[in-house]
Amino acid sequence: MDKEYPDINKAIEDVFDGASIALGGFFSCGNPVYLTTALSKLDVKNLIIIAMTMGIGNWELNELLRNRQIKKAICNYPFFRSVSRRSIFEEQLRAGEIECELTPMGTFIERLRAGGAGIPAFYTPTGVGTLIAQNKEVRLCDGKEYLLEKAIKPDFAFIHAYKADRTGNIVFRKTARNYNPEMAKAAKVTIAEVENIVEPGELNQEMIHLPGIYVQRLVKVDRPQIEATIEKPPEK
Amino acid sequence: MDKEYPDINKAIEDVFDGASIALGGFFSCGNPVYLTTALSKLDVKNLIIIAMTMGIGNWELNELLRNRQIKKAICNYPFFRSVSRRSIFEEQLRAGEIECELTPMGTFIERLRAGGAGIPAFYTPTGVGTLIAQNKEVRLCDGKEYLLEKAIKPDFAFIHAYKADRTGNIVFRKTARNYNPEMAKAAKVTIAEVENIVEPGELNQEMIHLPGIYVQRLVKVDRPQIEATIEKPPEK
Amino acid sequence: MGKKFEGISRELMALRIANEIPDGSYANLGIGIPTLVSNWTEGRDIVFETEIGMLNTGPLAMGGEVDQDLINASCQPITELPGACYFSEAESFAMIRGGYMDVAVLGAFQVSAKGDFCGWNIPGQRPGHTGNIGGSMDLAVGAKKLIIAIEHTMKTGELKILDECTYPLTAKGAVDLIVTNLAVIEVAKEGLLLKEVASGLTPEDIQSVTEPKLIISPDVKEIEF
Amino acid sequence: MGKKFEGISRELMALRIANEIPDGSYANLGIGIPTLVSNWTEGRDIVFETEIGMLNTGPLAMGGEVDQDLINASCQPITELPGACYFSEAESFAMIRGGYMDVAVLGAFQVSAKGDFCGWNIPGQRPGHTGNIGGSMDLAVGAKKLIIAIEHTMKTGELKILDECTYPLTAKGAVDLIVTNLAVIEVAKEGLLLKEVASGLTPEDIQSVTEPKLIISPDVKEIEF
Repeated sequence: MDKEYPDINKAIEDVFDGASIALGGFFSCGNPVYLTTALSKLDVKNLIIIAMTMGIGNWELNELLRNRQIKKAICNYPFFRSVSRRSIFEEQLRAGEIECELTPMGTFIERLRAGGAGIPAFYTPTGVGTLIAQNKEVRLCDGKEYLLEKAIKPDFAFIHAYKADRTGNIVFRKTARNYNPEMAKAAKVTIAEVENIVEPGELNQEMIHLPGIYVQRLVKVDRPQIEATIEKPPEK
Repeated sequence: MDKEYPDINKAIEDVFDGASIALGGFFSCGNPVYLTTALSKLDVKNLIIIAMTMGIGNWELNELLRNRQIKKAICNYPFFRSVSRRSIFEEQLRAGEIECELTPMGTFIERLRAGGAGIPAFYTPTGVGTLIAQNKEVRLCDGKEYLLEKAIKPDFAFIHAYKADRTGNIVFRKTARNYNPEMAKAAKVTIAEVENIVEPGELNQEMIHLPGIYVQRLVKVDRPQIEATIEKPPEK
Repeated sequence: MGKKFEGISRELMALRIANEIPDGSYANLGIGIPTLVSNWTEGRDIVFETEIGMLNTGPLAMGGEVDQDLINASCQPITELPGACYFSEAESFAMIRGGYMDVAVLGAFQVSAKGDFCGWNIPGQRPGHTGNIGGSMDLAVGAKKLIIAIEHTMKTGELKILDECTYPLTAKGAVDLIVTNLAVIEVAKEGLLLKEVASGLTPEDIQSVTEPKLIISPDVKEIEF
Repeated sequence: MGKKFEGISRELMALRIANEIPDGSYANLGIGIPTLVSNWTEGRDIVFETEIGMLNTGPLAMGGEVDQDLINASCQPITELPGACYFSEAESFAMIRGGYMDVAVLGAFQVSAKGDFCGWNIPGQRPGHTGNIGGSMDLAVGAKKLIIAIEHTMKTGELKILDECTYPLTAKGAVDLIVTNLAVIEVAKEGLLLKEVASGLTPEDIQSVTEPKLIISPDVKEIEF
């Protein structure tokens, strides 16, 4: 199984109007920057985007917002930290042009983990007694309250990885791992942009962070140059 | 944090009557053979043992059965494959001297995973319409039936590992990983018998299979000599 | 009780099943006849998973290759292929239950016309309602395609393909295809669809050792390898 | 509106909190004052976790140490200490929710006498009921001991320690200890227990800027470092 696609646009050409897409990355770290940019050049709309932030650190996502390609966001840290700064997403949300499903970080990633693991729903203590609990089932287990949370199963996951072999076994680097593995597991189709692609057998079999079974397509990319900040987008 | 105990008996001396203990290992592979043997020499009874098999491949467990230290087993593959062979566990079960909670392999390890992850219960498709569903809540999600399964949180986990650093970061070897990581995460106290103990910083930080936060005690052991079979116990 | 037919060997059953698995598939093989399937897949682009926590399993280990830390789910020492990777049991079953196994091949005691099957408990054999469930229930509900590999009848002549299973179930409505020493039968919405029969046998022969009324495929043919 | 007292600096608040974390602990520090705690733990046997997926985080990275693939949960480039390990976000929150964080230190907008607190949404500031929840709700319910580090009152003089929170909650009944620039207050079953006050202040001073009726510890003393 050689999963490499020579052309990044070919690798995402079946993304469709209304598709749900999970984008890996934690603030500036481990984002699928090339795939997100390629997506912004595709004529698809009404997307459901599942990502930690909405254009804070993962600056490429703002282009999707500018193009009005996004119908709904599922996220846990959508805004600039300072309330005095308004992102494109915040402006669109204030204008009622986009939906936001806010979910706590741990619940967010556990819902994706459940999606990949065939678990339709689970109970969690996170969010009990808060606005997050609105319209959710509460259950007592051993006298303590828990919320029912449902799996997320995106149509696509776009992830960024440090290394892969051609069969899709993937190794991440340091904290650039973050959301990427579980998003890949949850999605029907996972497309990975990868800094280094090697032959099967060249990776240490004991340190595969994401088994190849979860990855359908690979695209070789150059190592991006990223500034670790959520304060300002890079200058063009 | 130096978690090494010089004496294996010291490392398990607080195991108490009625304690629940998860034992890692898949048939003959990756069992905590030294810890299980040490446990069989301890004067504790009414134990709840959580393990894949009940003395099939993990032969040391039979000594706990002979000593009648076990009150209840939670397992997924309790018997010899051939129905013509009866294990000690099967004899005790027939005699009504021991309880057996049978749980499918995937549900078994997911219940432990939930126990470690603060998830009290989850829904799974496994076992719907079978005897496993007896007395369990069934829920429809998107028109499909799922069973509610509950977390397992043992008092102790005994695991076997290939390498650890003194702070408890652990690396397993090949398929000897199996149940060990999630049992360690689920248990209140995890005791690891380890073939090699090294200093912090000597393990590759990208290939820690079990972060040290989950491991409370380490005991250095020699590499055991094991025959991969579930047909016959080793000769003494 | 049905008649007794010889049909094809276990090895040829395995070959027939191997031909049923498309290139590019991820597959999991159960104990018994299913294990033999991998004898026929050399050079094919199929990746095998083992429940213990590994992808890209290689052939059984021989002599000096044996490593006590490398076994399959049947406790046999095995080898690894290029592209192999190891993971935990939780990951293994997340993968299985999550629908990533394109094909699972399992044995069974009984299979019903609705695709129910039983493989872990024959009443009376084990104390109470216990037995070795292992990973069978998870594989049954998780695999995209579930192939059951069985002798068409018991050695005693009792039928195994039934209107309703009489033993405790492994899963309901999970079976997609039944490959026996006598026939290849698809579990279709309308019932059991007889697609292939062993050399020298007729659809009527197969019906005589099968409880549910078979739908005979208009294209019914001899089992091909 | 309460009076205005100076109290101790943010750095000394961080020191006081560092002293509250026993050796042998695993801890997670939130954004703001909590981040400063690690400035006081050199040589201590405390392991810090960051939600992004790492144990044994080191100090902030300087100059050539900066690695774009190594940041903390506040998006600052950091370093790693011996014994560091990396893991996924799912693992990170399994750990947090599973009760493995001995101590979490978070900021807050408001804290109540019952240990409720709010830190993600001030009504009117963001559209609808949205805000940056991040990992705060999971840390709040998961940590064995939750310390809230805040200025005792808002810059405008409004009270932050209240009978009932008025903003949307982060968690109910989760707070164990409140460390402010003016006082150290334990959330006890009976109510808020004033244990330490900043140099030059009296328990009455603290009560004057605290809505709930404080229980004055018989051992009440000056904040010690």
